[in-house]
Amino acid sequence: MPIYEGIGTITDKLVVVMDIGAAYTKLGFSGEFAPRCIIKSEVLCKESGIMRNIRDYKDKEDLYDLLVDFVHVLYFKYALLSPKDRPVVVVESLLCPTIFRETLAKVLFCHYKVPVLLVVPSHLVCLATLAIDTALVLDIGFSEAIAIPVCHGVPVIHAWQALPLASQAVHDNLRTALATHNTGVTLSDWNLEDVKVRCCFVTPQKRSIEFQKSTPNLTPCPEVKYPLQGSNSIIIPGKVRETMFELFFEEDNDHQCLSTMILDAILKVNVDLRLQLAENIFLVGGTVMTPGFKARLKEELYQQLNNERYSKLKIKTFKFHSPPCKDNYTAWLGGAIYGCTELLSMKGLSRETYLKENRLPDWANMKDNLRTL
Amino acid sequence: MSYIILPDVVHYACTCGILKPISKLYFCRHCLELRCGFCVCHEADSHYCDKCAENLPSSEARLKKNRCGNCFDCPSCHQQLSTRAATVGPKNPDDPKAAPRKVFYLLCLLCRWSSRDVGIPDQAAVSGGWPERENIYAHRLQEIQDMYKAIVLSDKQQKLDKDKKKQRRYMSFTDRTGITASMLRKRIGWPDVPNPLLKAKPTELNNKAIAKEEVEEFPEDLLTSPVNLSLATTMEQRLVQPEWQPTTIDKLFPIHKHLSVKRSQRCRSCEHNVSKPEYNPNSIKFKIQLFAYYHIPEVRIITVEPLRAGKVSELLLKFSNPTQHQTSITLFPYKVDDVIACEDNRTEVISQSSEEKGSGSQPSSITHTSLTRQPSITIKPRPIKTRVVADVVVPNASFVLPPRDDAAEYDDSGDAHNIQNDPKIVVWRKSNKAVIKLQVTPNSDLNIGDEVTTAFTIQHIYINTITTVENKEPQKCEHKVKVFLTLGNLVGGS
Amino acid sequence: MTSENNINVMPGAIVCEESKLDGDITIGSHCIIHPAAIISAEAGPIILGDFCLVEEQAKIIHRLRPEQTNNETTPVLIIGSHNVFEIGCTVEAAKIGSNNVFESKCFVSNKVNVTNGCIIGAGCKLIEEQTLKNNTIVYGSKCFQREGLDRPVTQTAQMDTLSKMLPNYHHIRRPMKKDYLN
Amino acid sequence: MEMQDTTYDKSEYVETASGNKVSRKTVLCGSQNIVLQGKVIIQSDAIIRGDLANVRTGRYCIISKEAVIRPPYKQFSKGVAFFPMTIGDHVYVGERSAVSAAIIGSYVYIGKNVVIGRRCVLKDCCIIEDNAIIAPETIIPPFTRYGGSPGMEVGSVPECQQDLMIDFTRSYYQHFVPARIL
Repeated sequence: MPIYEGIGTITDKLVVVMDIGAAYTKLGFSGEFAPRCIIKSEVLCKESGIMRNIRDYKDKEDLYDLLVDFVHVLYFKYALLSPKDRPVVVVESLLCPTIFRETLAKVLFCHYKVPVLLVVPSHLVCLATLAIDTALVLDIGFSEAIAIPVCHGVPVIHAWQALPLASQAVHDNLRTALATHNTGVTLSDWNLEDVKVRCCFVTPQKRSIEFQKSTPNLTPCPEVKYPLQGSNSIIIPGKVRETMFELFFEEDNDHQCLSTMILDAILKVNVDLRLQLAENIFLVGGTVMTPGFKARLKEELYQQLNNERYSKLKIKTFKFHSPPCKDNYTAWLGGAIYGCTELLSMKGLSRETYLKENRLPDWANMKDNLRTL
Repeated sequence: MSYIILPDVVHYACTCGILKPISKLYFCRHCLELRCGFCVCHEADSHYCDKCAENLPSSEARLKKNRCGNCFDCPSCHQQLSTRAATVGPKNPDDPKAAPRKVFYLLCLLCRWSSRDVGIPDQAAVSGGWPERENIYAHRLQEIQDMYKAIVLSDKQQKLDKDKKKQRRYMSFTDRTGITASMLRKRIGWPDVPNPLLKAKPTELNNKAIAKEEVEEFPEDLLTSPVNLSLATTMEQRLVQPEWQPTTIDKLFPIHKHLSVKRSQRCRSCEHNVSKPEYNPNSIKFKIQLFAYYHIPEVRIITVEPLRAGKVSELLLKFSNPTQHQTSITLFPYKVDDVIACEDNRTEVISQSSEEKGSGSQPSSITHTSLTRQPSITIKPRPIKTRVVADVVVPNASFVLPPRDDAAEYDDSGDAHNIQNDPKIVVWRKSNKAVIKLQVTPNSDLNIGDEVTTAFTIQHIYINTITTVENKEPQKCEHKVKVFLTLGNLVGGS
Repeated sequence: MTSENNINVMPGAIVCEESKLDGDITIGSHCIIHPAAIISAEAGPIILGDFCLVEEQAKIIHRLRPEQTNNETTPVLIIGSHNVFEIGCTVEAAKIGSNNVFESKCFVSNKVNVTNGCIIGAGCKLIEEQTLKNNTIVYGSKCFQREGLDRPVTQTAQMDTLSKMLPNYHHIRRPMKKDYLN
Repeated sequence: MEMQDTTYDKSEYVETASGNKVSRKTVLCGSQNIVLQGKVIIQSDAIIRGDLANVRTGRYCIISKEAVIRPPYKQFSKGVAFFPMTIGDHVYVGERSAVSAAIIGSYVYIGKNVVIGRRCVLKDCCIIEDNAIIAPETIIPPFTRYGGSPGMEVGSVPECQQDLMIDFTRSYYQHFVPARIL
């Protein structure tokens, strides 16, 4: 270590905060108000030379290798420090697969010799950005949307709702829609995301209803000519631009969609907390940044109240929080706020303990719950 | 010369079980084992800027958030921005003597984005003083952060107090130093002196965010106005500025160039460096360079006869000795169960090294015993998965490779070394290189087009020149390494 | 089509002998054609405007589009002034305005109309039928397009220097005499 | 894999006293301004623009077919100047690459069909992948691997790159032999 480390103005300890999402990873340091970088959660596969998403692992060993490479990039390309010097805060979903969190811990502790690790649940830490402790958090990321109510700083796990209604579903939807309009053109994942980001939006409810009719009485928004690498281009019809996100609001066979997720989650908590949750709805995740999304979700929620299922909720108004940051890194920011508190020294898992126990505490594990009871 | 353009066909098995070309391996002289990028410990050495090649002390790098103060990247295409000069009329146009002023702006030479595109005023100095942007929520977030710090601290304090109480349940209120002030205060019912950090004593969250009924309205103009793709930013353009994530190109601002870091590599078993670069960012020299390429004999395939299942093909291999010492090479057939033997070997090495440290022969860095024991937990050599599908007949005799002689590269005359060659094995030799003829037989159950891989173990004499307290003289040791050759595809059946 | 070469070089232009000019070509005044540049008027005459700079290995080809091949009249490819064709670019565009820059190794097919002030970035391949708006900048392998604030700066200063330097090293194709023009 | 022989037509190449092998089919403009330090190979149809400014290469450089080495220019308020270009030792420039860098260090590998923009600085021991487009004035630090369009850092280079390149260019030179006349 260079000698000037730790002398002078910098006495605060630097803690690495990472939120490894299904599509994008947010990396930064505690005490800062935005991540240093938001990068794709993928690494270059040395054998094949193609980028591989770290969630597309074959088995535990494969995941271990992917994570070793990925964490290496995080540290030596972005964080620019030696992993063994710094504690780490990992923000992760409560529904994160055990194999993933266990392997990540193994990579950090065994391969990178991280001294202390604190794993915080994303739905809970989000609220730190608002300084509140009760809200209904709906996280719409890449692979799924997860709603979990948090009451007085405790996630009500039994009320969780999850549906695969997120970016990936939109991409698949878009791929099929564009294939029917432009035959013979296959779009790369990059193009799909780009079309979604630059051309598509969530249309208001009344237009959506109109679109569902056999002869819609409206003019769709203007179509877009989207060039593909200068060699050819595709037409993105106005209807496609407007309706790609409709699947979020269409009830599936079990009558579930985004709006019902929120209401079902509210239904599952104690009666006296329901109104409070409805007035503290917190939307996080990259997908909620889509133009028109929040307005539409609000319309849909009020619409659902007419439904018999939810009339007993007696909800009059829904209120939404807007975080002091961009929606796609809210969870990371929460982690960064937690990371600069003493929580790290109180609840953090040290390397010695990990090597002794060889496991990570988990809410789903009785062993860990006994301790808190 | 496969390492730059051609596919790698010769792989060496690293101690950790991963196969790599020799150019990507290290050789730890202290453990006498191969190491690779996967099984060494990487450390960040020094921060520098790619563009201006300026070194920054790590504290300054940290202060500047790992970004260079002077260099910028293009927010549109992420290339390096250049500073361009322009002359404008003098400040006072009425004064005929006033010289025209020079002003500077930033320009990307790839996509021609310029700081003028987004209305950043031209600067009078080359280095800029370019306007910096603030996170608009910084104040609010600082408040929240301080609050959480205080809350957690008070939690901790309470817990500590509780623990103390528990401990002292059966303790006397007076100890050797008498009643502490804090205890005394408590006893007489006065409030405890608060920790200055806990002044606010927030037991409940104050300053809460208020939820609103209104959300972002639907932007009606989306429905009518045509989309101009060149005005909307891409995901990449948004995410390089996480705090702002601009959606339109008129909000793209120049990005301070991200720094790079020089890395040194450390052997996990003995904690010695295997690679340490020089401090100067432009230097390509190393303070420590234990690359396998400089220590382990290199094997190259010269030719192989067309491979047929079950038939013998002739294989010509070139061996070269990169060291300054003569070496002798012996080949052994490859055995799968070698892995286990190798593992035993390795653990021995570790226990030896920890003994050494225990006896204090190595006064440097590590005295902590847990550190020396850790490697056995962290790196378990993994079994080599590559399937060997061809047999190689290895010669029984060993052959000698003379030391590398840089001067000989310029000398076209014959060899000075008088080495007795076994013509059955060595077909050609020059300076530190020798060509060996081997017989290879692909397995008879292979199909046409299958890739044929063979393997053998090389044992070479390594002269270790590092001197330890016990050994002042260079030590001779035998080192074994498994080599895998990808010979090409099967062209015919048996 | 023209089988013999008919090259007209206007006064002030510097055309290196080592360039390869085929067909009916008129080169405007103050143009600079570097050695090993290729201008091929295979489908009809090419008229290169004034102050054009054609670097080595650049290819300007007048190529007919399939639907035009049966036409009796051979259209003339008129290239505006102040265009820069950098090393190794291949330009077959049907129409080229003024003040454009074709950077190294770009490819512009005959279905593309290039207006004024455009920059086709290095290595970009424009194949699809399109008209580039004024001051369009094309860059990167994905051929992103953006609109420039201004047209690219003219290279007259460079051409001044070149017109002094090149005659010292190269054989220059002699321009037409002024009186012949009159 | 050991390098295979590259054969050439003996009548096409000139071998100088210092071991340079230069094809007669190249375009070496202003040859008095070109310095080749020895054991340099310049293959057919390569272009070196010594007429614009001095070009100086180190030992064991390989300039492949159709590559263009062109000193960069810079525009000043008073006109344009061409800058001399220096290339270090053991540098390989792939086929059809256009190089307009100001400085190329030693042990640099430049792939095929690459564009190196004006006034780039390539430090020692870097690799430019095939088809990469490097924007003008880019500085490429040691031990980095650049690729793509626009060129970005895509990886790192083995630490023993120096010796790999020495070995590569030397064996290339040794295996660059005249074709045997049958």
